[in-house]
Amino acid sequence: MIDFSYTIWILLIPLLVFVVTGLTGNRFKPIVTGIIGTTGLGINFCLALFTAYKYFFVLEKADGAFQKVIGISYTWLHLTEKLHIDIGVLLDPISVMMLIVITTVSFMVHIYSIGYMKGEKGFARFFSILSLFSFSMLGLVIATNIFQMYIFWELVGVSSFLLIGFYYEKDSAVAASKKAFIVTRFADLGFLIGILVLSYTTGTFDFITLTGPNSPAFTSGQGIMFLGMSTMTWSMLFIFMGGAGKSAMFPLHIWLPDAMEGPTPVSALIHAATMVVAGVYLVARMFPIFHHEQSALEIVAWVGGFTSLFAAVIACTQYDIKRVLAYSTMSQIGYMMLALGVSGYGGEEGLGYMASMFHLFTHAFFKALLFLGAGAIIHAVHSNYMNEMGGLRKYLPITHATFLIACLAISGIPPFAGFFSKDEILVAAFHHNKALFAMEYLVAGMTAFYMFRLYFNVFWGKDQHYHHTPHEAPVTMTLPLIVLAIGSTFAGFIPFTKLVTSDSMPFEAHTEWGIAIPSILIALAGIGIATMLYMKSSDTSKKIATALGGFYAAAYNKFYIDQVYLFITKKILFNYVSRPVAWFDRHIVDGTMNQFAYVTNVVSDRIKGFQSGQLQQYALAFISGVIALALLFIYLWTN
Amino acid sequence: MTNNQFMFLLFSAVIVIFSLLTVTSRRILRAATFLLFVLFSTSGLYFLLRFNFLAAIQLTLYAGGIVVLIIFSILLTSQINDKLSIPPLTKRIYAAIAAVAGAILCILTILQTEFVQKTFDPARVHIRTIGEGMLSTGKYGYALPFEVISVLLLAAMIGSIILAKKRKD
Amino acid sequence: MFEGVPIHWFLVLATTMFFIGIYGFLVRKNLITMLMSIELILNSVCINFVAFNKILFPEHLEGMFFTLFIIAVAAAEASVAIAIIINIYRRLVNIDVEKMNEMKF
Amino acid sequence: MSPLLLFIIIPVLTVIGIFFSKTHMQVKWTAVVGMSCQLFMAGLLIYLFLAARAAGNTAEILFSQDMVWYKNLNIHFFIGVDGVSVAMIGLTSVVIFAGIFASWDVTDLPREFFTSLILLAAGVFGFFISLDLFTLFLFYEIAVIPMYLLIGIWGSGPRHYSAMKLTLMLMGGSALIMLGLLGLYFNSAPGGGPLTFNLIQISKVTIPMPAQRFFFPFLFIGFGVLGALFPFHTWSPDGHASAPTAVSMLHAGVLMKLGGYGCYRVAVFLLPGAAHEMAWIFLILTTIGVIYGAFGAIWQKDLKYINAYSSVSHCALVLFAVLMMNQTAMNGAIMQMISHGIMTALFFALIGMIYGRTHTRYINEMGGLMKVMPFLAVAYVIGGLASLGLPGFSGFVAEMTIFVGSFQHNDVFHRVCTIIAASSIVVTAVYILRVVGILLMGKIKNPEFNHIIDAKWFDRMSVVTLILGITAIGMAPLWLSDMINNGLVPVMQRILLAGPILH
Repeated sequence: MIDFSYTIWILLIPLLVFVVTGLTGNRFKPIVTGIIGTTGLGINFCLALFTAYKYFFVLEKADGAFQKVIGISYTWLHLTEKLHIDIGVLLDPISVMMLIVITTVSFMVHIYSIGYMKGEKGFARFFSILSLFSFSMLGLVIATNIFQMYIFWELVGVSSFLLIGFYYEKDSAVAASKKAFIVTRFADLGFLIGILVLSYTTGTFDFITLTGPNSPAFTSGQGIMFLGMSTMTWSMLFIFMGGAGKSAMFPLHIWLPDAMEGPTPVSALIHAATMVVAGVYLVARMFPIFHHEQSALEIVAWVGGFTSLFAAVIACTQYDIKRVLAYSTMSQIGYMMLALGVSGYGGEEGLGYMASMFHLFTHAFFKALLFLGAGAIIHAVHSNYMNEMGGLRKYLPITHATFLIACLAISGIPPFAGFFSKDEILVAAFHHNKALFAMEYLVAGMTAFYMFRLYFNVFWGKDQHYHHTPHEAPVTMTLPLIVLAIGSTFAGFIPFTKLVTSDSMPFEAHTEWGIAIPSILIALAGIGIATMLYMKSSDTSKKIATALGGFYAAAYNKFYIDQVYLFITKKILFNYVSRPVAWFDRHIVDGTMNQFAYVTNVVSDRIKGFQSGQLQQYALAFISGVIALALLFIYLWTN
Repeated sequence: MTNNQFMFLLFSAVIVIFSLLTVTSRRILRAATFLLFVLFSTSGLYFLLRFNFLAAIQLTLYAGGIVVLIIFSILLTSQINDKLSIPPLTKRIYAAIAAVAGAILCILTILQTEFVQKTFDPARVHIRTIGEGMLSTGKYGYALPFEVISVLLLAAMIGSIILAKKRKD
Repeated sequence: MFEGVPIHWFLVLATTMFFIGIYGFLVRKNLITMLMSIELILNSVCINFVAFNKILFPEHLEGMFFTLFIIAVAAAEASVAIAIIINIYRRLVNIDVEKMNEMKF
Repeated sequence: MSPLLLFIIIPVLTVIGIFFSKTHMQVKWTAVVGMSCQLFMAGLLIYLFLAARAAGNTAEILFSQDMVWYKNLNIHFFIGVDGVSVAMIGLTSVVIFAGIFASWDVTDLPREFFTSLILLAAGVFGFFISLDLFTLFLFYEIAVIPMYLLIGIWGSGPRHYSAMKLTLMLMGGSALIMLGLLGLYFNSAPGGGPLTFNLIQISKVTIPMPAQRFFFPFLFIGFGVLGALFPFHTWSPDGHASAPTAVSMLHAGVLMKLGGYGCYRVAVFLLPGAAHEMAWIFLILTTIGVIYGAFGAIWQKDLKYINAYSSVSHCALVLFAVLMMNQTAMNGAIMQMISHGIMTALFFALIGMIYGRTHTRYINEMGGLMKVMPFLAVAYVIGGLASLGLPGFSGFVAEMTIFVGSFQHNDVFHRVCTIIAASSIVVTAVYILRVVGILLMGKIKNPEFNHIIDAKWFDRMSVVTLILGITAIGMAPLWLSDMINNGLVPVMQRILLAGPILH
């Protein structure tokens, strides 16, 4: 056995950095904080690589499969006799893979931010929270049990909240941060209920027990039906609700586009590469149980598929480049969810699982790259809107090149990373469900279309009237772009089937060209249409938009989902629940209490009247009393 | 109708009529005068019952002392021509109800009760008997109450002097 | 029996007088008239005592003695009451019982 | 002599010291010294307790002392602690310590103010160490009465109304408690023998069911009034809104815990049979309370009202967990009391400080405070996050323990209640973030706020103490949870004896 106990430092380093930079605050020069944060993440990045090396290549396999290793574990809290929360490190293929993804992207984003955030007022705060985020995200992926995951899940949510609301003087940022937190919090409630049901039924939080071959989840809680589904199915659905919230699945996606109010590096790190895939990771983590509950898995597949289509449609209509990317992220995560949903368990059957993880991995690179590139563009032109851009390829050569690579990767053009992972997903979908498969073909085409729409709009076309000539970003910003571009180019060649599979058993992969070639063609078609429409400025696109009429307007307005939510929260919850409750409390409950006091007052006032000081009234009362008593004792009460 | 019956009814009529006038008259001095008549009649009843000493006391002390005192105080505190205001009707009604109800109750009870009445002893009570009774300490002797009453009178005298005295401030 | 006058007559008379006194006490506002009502009440009690003594228990003189004492007490009471009334008059310039309610509540 | 006596003696000495102090400064420093001793003593007590337990001392009650006080009625002065009371004493000392610093700028009659404040604390300490029902009640009253003066004299807004309302409602509760206690007393020896107020002794006998049924509501509602049991919670918003800062802190932080503690220690512990039977009624009430307080808080505009409603919600959760009557949930209840105590004290301290600077408590009149008072703003955010149950702070530990515990009941009623109560965490997030968003973020609405000075040293002292408290518990809850569990053992045994635990 190899001692993995050092892995706890992967958690502790960012935590320490957070505490130190958080407490010292603005006492140092901002750059010092930035360097501390970046160094910390750098060390973490090395640690993650080292761990991955040791895990995949040094650690002996058991029966040909990668083992699940508990690096270190502490008991944090005893709940019941059986249930206790541990804080520890669990290493298995997906968690190690996630470690690499997170530390790489986070490290790159740290470096990038030194350049991007230069001169911002909250520089130290930014890096401090970034460390908190890294800490939470790492804690989430290496969780040994579902409760640890929930703990870090919440922490991830709050760091996301803090980062989205980074520009706290901007009302839209504040609103977006609130929205993100509350929507995910609502989803987390589902997650929590799921955990409660699961832990009660199985008597454990532990992932190794839960997802092992003899998981209590397979046996207990099956017979008990509630509304036609077994307890375990319900629990999985609730847990998926949590995952759907974090991963911005329809209908809990509304926070993600707004989350783009945060600084762009944050969008790259949190809202593209790491946090939003937490939901996918969660489903993957619980996959054996999901697989056992086929009806839950079916829902995962359909939610994922629908979201990918839905988001792709919206992405085609947006003008804010970060929003286009946000919807593209949603769409890609939908892909991952779908892949999980159509996956079987073990060996070739688990192709979808592998594909999902693979896509998660490659997506992290090219989507982070896209966001960072978008950041560089925004940095250069101080605008988010693509109709205020054009012809930038002359001014931003490095950004242009890397951005193009990323666009090709996401569109699924070989040999870039996206092609391989997307292809595997399509294969898995093809074998499972033809309808979903067809849908994904469509989405692949749309993805290529909207990415290149973005690309051409920004880098080609006519120059706009910029306030000052756009210039290439500093090296701290271009370096991460280059690194990630290299990743996006070559990540596809990593033999994922050998490393990350549903049952940790490697299997041979082979590209099904019968599916791959049409998908490439579709992507090329999408690119072609985009080229026709947007390479030269023309108004054909506007004509098409007008022709589509109502549908275009609906898509442009994100199908009015926000309005529906706003209606439910602002109108119904605030006006028809909260306000009546407040009123009820003031007037009915408190009113009753005040009424008691009032009645007491009135009664006492009346009684006070008896003590009027009027001697004759007293005498009258006395005499009447005497008479009454006499009457009573002499005439009435005579045995 | 015997003599006594006649006398009794006469006195009672005087008593009742003047009592009523006492409590209803609007001129306070007249009320005092009517009270005097009531007290006279009462002493008449005592005479009728052969309690001559008591009747004399009643005349001197009550009629002579207290009523005079009352008249003095009336003269001190109000004008002769002042008329007392008529009390509110509700007040009168309530008071009348209480009084009439009480009276009816008592009278009914009285009439229903059988008393063992002794034959009348027409002898007057000798003043000596009274004196002895007042000062003896045995059974039917009233030395103690007598002393207590004398102290009470003293206390009342001192008390009223102090109360009625003008304060220096 | 006192030569045709049964005790009931006396008692009824006393009761009537008593309640007339009560009535006076309840309705009169002037303190002195209230004092006079009290004298009526005391008197009616005296009549009762005397009648009981003479007609029911003529062998002893208890009723008479009590009446004597009542008269003495009444005298004391009247003197004190009038002292108080005069004192009140000095302070309030009237002796209306309804105005004297400072001790209420 | 038991070391516990010091917890009453030190406040009394402090009060005497304050009496002889001459200047404002002397008064404050006397109070600081006294309460620092108290804090130190509390730390020492926790250490001694854990050491004694580690050394294998398994007595139900440690450091006990028993003195006959009034022989005819068998009233004793009987004190002692178990794990739960030690935890509550720790809470009280932290809150009162912070409270002294939070009321550093009281200039009106400081001597009287601090005297009342410390008397109140003495009452609370006495309550937590008492094991004789009579002394328990006595200290309860000692804690409640100074409240009237503190709010009525040093309060703000409609203070007379609030003080009167608060005192009357709590006195109403006291009346019920007294009836209940008398009921316990007269049923304390069903097999004959001398009647007793001794809590431990009563816990060893089985009180006849009819008596249990009759007296349980008295005790539970009586203590529940103080624990903000719906619908008897309305004194809380008004009372808190009018009370001065330190009083709000102490009141919400500690005094309301007397209610929860009483429900647990007296009502459920001594009358477990009736508790089993009637739990459902009160469970419905507390579930309503949890969600209702949270919704009520959304609509409020006054900072103190928001926090008061939030307290209603959180305290209802305490009673909710007590009524679940299993070890995990009860443990959660105690932890929630401690967590909420510190948290809400932090909130009220911060609200007081913000009010002292902006002279308004209406959130709509403020905005962008993050810019001008970063320390207080960050502390407020921390408090808010703790309040909505973020991991790393005590609230999360407590709430999760409660939810896991109450989910151990395997029937639809309890589960539905649990899920409804759990959904309050979302609503809590809504109102907390709403306040944070309006109050701290955005642009500064009033130009006068640009001249605001951030927290002074005494403000920082108070805030930092409380934040340390919540984070310490939130990061390493195990020792606290184990200590409480230790104290819960006899309670659970008695509950198990009384009826089948619903699994």
